Amino acid sequence: MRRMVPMWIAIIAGFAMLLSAFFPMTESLGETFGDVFNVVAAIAFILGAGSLAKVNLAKVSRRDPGWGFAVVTLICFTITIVVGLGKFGVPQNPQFAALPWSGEKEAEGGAFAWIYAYALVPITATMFALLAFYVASAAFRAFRAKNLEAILLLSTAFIILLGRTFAGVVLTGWLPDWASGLRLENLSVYIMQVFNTAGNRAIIIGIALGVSATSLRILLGIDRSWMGSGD
Amino acid sequence: MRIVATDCGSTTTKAILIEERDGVFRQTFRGEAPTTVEDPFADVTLGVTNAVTELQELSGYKLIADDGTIIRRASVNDVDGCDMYISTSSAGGGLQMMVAGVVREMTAESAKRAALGAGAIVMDTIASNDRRKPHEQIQRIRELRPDMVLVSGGTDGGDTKKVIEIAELIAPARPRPRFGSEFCLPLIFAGNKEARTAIERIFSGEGFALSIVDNLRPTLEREHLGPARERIHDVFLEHVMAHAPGYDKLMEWANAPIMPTPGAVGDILQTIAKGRAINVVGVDIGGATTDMFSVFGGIFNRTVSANLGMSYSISNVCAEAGMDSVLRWVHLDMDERELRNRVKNKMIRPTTIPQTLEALVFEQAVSREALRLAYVQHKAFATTLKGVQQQRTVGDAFKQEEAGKSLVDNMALDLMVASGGVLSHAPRMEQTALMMIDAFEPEGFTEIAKDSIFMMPHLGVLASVNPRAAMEVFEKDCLVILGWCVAPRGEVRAGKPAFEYTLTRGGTTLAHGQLVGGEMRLVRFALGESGTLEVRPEKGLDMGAGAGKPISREVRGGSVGIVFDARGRPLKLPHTQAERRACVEKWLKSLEVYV
Amino acid sequence: MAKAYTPGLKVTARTTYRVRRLLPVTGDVRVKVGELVSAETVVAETFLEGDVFPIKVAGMLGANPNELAALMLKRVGESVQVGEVLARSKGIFGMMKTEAKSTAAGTLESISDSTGMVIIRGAKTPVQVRAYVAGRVAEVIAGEGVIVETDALFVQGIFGVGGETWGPLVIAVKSHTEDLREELIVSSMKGAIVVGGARMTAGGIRRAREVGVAAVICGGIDDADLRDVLGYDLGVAVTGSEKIGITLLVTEGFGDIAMAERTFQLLLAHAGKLASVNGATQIRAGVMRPEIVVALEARGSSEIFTGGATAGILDIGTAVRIIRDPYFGFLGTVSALPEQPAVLGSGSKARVLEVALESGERVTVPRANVELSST
Amino acid sequence: MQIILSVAAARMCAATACAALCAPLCASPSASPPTPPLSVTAADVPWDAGGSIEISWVPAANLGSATTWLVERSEIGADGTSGPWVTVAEVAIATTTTTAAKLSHTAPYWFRVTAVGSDGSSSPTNSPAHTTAHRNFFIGEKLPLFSAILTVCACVIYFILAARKGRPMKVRRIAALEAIDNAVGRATEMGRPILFVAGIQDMDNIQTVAGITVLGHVSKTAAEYDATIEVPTSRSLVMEAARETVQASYLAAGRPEAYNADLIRYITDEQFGFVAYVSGRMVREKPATCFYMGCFYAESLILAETGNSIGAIQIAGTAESSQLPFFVAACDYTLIGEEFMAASAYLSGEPDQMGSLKGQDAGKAIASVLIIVGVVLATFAALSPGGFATAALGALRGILGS
Repeated sequence: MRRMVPMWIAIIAGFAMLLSAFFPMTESLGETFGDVFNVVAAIAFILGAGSLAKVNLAKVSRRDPGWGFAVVTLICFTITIVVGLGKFGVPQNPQFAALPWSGEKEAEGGAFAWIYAYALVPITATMFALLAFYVASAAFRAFRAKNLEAILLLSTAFIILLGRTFAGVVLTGWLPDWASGLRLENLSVYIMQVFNTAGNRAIIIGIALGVSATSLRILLGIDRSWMGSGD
Repeated sequence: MRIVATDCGSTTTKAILIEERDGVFRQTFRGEAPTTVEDPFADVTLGVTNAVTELQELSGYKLIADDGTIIRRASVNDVDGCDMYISTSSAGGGLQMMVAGVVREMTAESAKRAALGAGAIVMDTIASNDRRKPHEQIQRIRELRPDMVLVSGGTDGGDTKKVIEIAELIAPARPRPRFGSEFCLPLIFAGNKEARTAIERIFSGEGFALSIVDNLRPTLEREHLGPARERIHDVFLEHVMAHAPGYDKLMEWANAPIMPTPGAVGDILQTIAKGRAINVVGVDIGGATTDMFSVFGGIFNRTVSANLGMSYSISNVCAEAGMDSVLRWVHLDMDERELRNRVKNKMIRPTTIPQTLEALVFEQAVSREALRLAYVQHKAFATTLKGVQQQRTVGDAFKQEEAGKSLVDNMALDLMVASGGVLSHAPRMEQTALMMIDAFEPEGFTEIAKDSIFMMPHLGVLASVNPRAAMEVFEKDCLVILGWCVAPRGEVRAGKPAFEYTLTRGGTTLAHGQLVGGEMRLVRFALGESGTLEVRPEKGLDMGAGAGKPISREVRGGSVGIVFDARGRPLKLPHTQAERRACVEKWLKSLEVYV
Repeated sequence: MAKAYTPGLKVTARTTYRVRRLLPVTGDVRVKVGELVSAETVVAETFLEGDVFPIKVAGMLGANPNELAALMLKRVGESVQVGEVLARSKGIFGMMKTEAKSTAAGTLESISDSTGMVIIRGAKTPVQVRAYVAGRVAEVIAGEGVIVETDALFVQGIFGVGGETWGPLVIAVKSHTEDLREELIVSSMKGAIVVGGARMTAGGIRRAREVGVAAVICGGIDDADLRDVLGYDLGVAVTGSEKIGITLLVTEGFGDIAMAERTFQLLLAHAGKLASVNGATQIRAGVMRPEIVVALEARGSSEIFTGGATAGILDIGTAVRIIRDPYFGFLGTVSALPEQPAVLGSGSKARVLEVALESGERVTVPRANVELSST
Repeated sequence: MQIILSVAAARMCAATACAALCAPLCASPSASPPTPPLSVTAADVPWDAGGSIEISWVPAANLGSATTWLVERSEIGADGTSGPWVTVAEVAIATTTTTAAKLSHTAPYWFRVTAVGSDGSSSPTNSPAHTTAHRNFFIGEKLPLFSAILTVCACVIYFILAARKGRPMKVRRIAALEAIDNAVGRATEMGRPILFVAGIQDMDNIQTVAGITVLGHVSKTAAEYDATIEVPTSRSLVMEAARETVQASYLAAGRPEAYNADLIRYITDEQFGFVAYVSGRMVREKPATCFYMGCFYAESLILAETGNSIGAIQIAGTAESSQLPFFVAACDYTLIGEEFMAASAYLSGEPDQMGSLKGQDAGKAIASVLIIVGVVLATFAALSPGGFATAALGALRGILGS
């Protein structure tokens, strides 16, 4: 029972979504299920917040190492909720000027928008910036000319890298026009357009087939492992 | 130099005499007598004295004193006595151990490797993921009566919780040792060093004799079995042997520590593999169990297939392999119901020997399956370490290799050593060779030898005190070279050319020919001869140099010769019974197996 | 060497049979030396230490193992019932407490602060050892058990399954060559030790189990029938602990084979008497063969037998049984013991002997393939 | 398939560009005012969802100064002719048809067309055409996709049935999945936790579902080994799904008491906030094993590199082709695209599921054949335009619906 109900929900919703893509009269059905998903996701959000609060409160309660951070998390969590729900500093929506709290919580000038713009965005950008460092470190470790494949990959990468910089233009600019295809910048474009695209599409076709087969398995109720392994 | 060596087996005690003559060590005489470890004698030295007495009668030297002890001579010029006495023992069922670790495939497996390598029989392996509930594990521990327990688990600085958990299961279960009720059960801890204090606390005063050695898996990337193996040997002598009847005396007699028989066999094979820089597989097929040893790339592994044997366990071999698998090697008409009853009769009367050719053919068919199954188990156990981090580069994007690959590679295998009744007592050497080839499916060039009189245990101990003597005797007297198996890896097409061979010596061609798929051929190449064998395989077939590439190699002659095997690898037999019989009969005929 | 040791099975009309009846762990012996006991008399009894049930309490509470001691509601040594609360967590600021309940009953034996495991020791289980044969207590081994001695008809079988049992000896067949067929088993044989002649048929075994026969003794059994009875193919001959509700014992081997006539006549002579049967077989180092013991009134015997493997000396004129095909099961006497090894049909060289079969024919067989037919 | 599409697209672009260039040339440069079209017809687009109507008109012989057509619609009023008029499209003068989309299929629409010139507009068509868009049973242009899906499904079902009948299904080994036991064992021996990240998308993404499926297997192994598994999630719904799955796994492994829901926790929906938490956790707790199974974007490399720096065994799987190189470079094992999708079937080992993988392969074979045929035809068509190859290529393109 515990497994049958979710399985059937998945099967029915899945088929509805599939049908609505091809059969116009079932379109609304697809939309309905889409809405249902959003509602469920929204309710689940309460569980998510609950989990967050519980884990951090427990940490504080047990005085686990680093519990101070949990306190900071909880404080920030509370502030953001209060600020967001209370719409502090949010200007009135000019369309519904008469109604209190009619402004959007994200509206420019509100406290929530301030948190977003002056706390979240810079922090996010910092994290994102780390990526540059990681790309370098990963490339440094992974690109070792160990075997034939690696050498091929390495040289291709080298061409692309040079072709995308001025160095490429400078290095191979002397090539006559009839051999312009061999100029690094052109070579890199060619590699990206032909080899890369072809390879990428092969992967995409495989993925597409994989997605359809996976979906079909779920729709036919053959694959129930998403509900937990075992029977 | 005169050395007396004995091996106290569970039924017979075998003694050999090794003498240095003209600077070369040779094995000269042998004798045997029933082992006397059980009632009514209950003193192992009686059997030893009897066996050595036989040596004395044969050699003419006086070796046994009037009080039954072995005489040592004062100088090498004395006629009587010997200079050294060494012994191995597997009497009373050998050394039986229980091992434990955290993860079955990791520390528990390393612990098992350590125990098996030391020559023990592993009764059970307890691990946190052995799919048994804790109370089931406890039940099992209580049922077992091991001689010794080896506990491992956790890398150094790694898991302590589960190691201690396992210790906490073993302690209240209080396994009782086999011998003596007041005897403390020896327990060796070779796990996470951070768990040592807790382990000491758990096993203090609980009837355990705890000893702690270095972690046998300090990191997952490294296995360090030496200290654990040595401690097993020590404990075997101090605790287990001391409680077996007569062993206190035997230990006094011996000049080197008494080793468990399989441990000694492992040692000699390791010595040989290292000395000649080759990969070796050795097998000892017994009545109840089959011991398999391998050294690949210098890494030694041993497995004991507990219920694969030719007498006590013959029925189990048939049950495990299936009668169909056994009968596929048989070219004669046999009634299955009759055979099943015969198998059971052999099981309950294990000492009988086949009298008719038919019975021999059947028994040898069973032995192929026993060996094959034991080899499968061995391959699964002899692996690279599991749980190792893989450092990837872009070059690995296409093949992501797994950890835990089998070390056993039939193409890299150089020498197979056969021992045990059914192999070493086969009426014709060709039978031994074919049984080994059928069961192991060697690829490329593989030399096949048999242990003439099961001398390997003696030589293993000898290797620890006099490696030169051990090596010389091993090469000259222990091994009987049967010859070579030359077989390509890959699928052959029946009737289509498979490979060509040319055997030359100093420019003269001794033999030349071509084999087609599914064919076997024997080229006699007598013992003592040597030559160069060149083989040119067809496309898709590999003889060791790569698919389709020719290869040549020095070969020695043997009592069988060179067996060319173009049946392909993996070996496939025809599906229908009639075709299969015809095939098997053809092979038997071309190798002159049963004449 | 004109003589050789050869194994054989003991079949004897009268011997002094001594049997050790020991407890698995130390306990109390209930009888005294010289006391007469019946097969069912409890001679010793003890309690086996209870089973151990580990419970991972810290894990159940989501607590660290080192906090466990403070959270335990039960102390070491206290008795615990299934479902009883063992420990309770502190929760988050005193709220949302979780409890760990015991999944086993027994005594709390230990609490581990490194693994968070609590060990509960179940109740002790009583173990009783009975006399197995009617006789006299010859010796008491303090705390361990006794040795019971009796004059007995003693027959060793070659193979059996099932454990110890006893009951009146009933002969179901007319001759030692007759198979034990289904219709020969009648309901009055409930609880009896039924002796058949040659092979015990599948039908016979089935009927015997239906009727409730304690044990069946025959000359042979078919491998396929044994597999049906056990439900699996027996791989290694270590038996005795099967739970099949009946003890089966064969005196000769597998297949169509008649019981040795002497064995049959001995059993026939004691029909109706109380016999003890043990099917336990162990063919390893320390051989154990199944046995049939019929206690006789004491008359004193020169020979004392304690079970285990037997062996005798082979000489010209010795009665032997051939135990390997192609002459499997044939009986005869040794007519020649050639000194030199001979080449067998299989091509092997082995020491052989010549047997004059009952039919008068003389055959040559390897020495390893005969056993003494009765001693 | 994609290659053919791009070739086709390039050719079409060229054609339209040509037309656009030609249009001003074709139009008469006379100064006469634009002439309205002679007649307008509106027809429902067949085989659609009912949201579009195709409008076509017949231009007058002399267009005057008209340079574009203005197509308008109206729906209010009894006859709809009175407006208000809403622009549907403004199209080049060479065109005579257009399609009005996003319409309702419940009421009729009226359409009128006006010729617009540089010097002003003509009067609209005097009799606006009207029709109602019909919602059809099936969307015609999705037929190729639909038949492709049906074909793949048919293959999959066929092989599932074959597998049920006992036909042996051999699936190549996937090292990454075989390594799960190893990876979990490593964490157990080292006494460290296992980290499982199921991507940063919600449960409506099939990759997340596939990730949760793998989680089911990993957590069952973890339960058997008695290892700790932590699952930080970036969506609440994923957290719930993961909890259900892991709990079921612990139950199946016979260790329900070892399940701890608090180890499967929601962190934040914010991409980099999530990354910050996870990588921070990695550095502090040093998990011995990390799994990344799901939909990943920029965070893939941050996570994988952090994991690599702490010496963890890492197993990744994603269908985001742009993130695959990062995972391949930084992880021990990577499930590439379809392998990831096949993981659940592979892990289950059930014949049914294995059969579905075979069916997928059949689909791949069909795609390969189409690619080869298309490439060959396109090559020939390029070498000798207008020949048989061109026609065949056109036909193939027609069948594939592009």
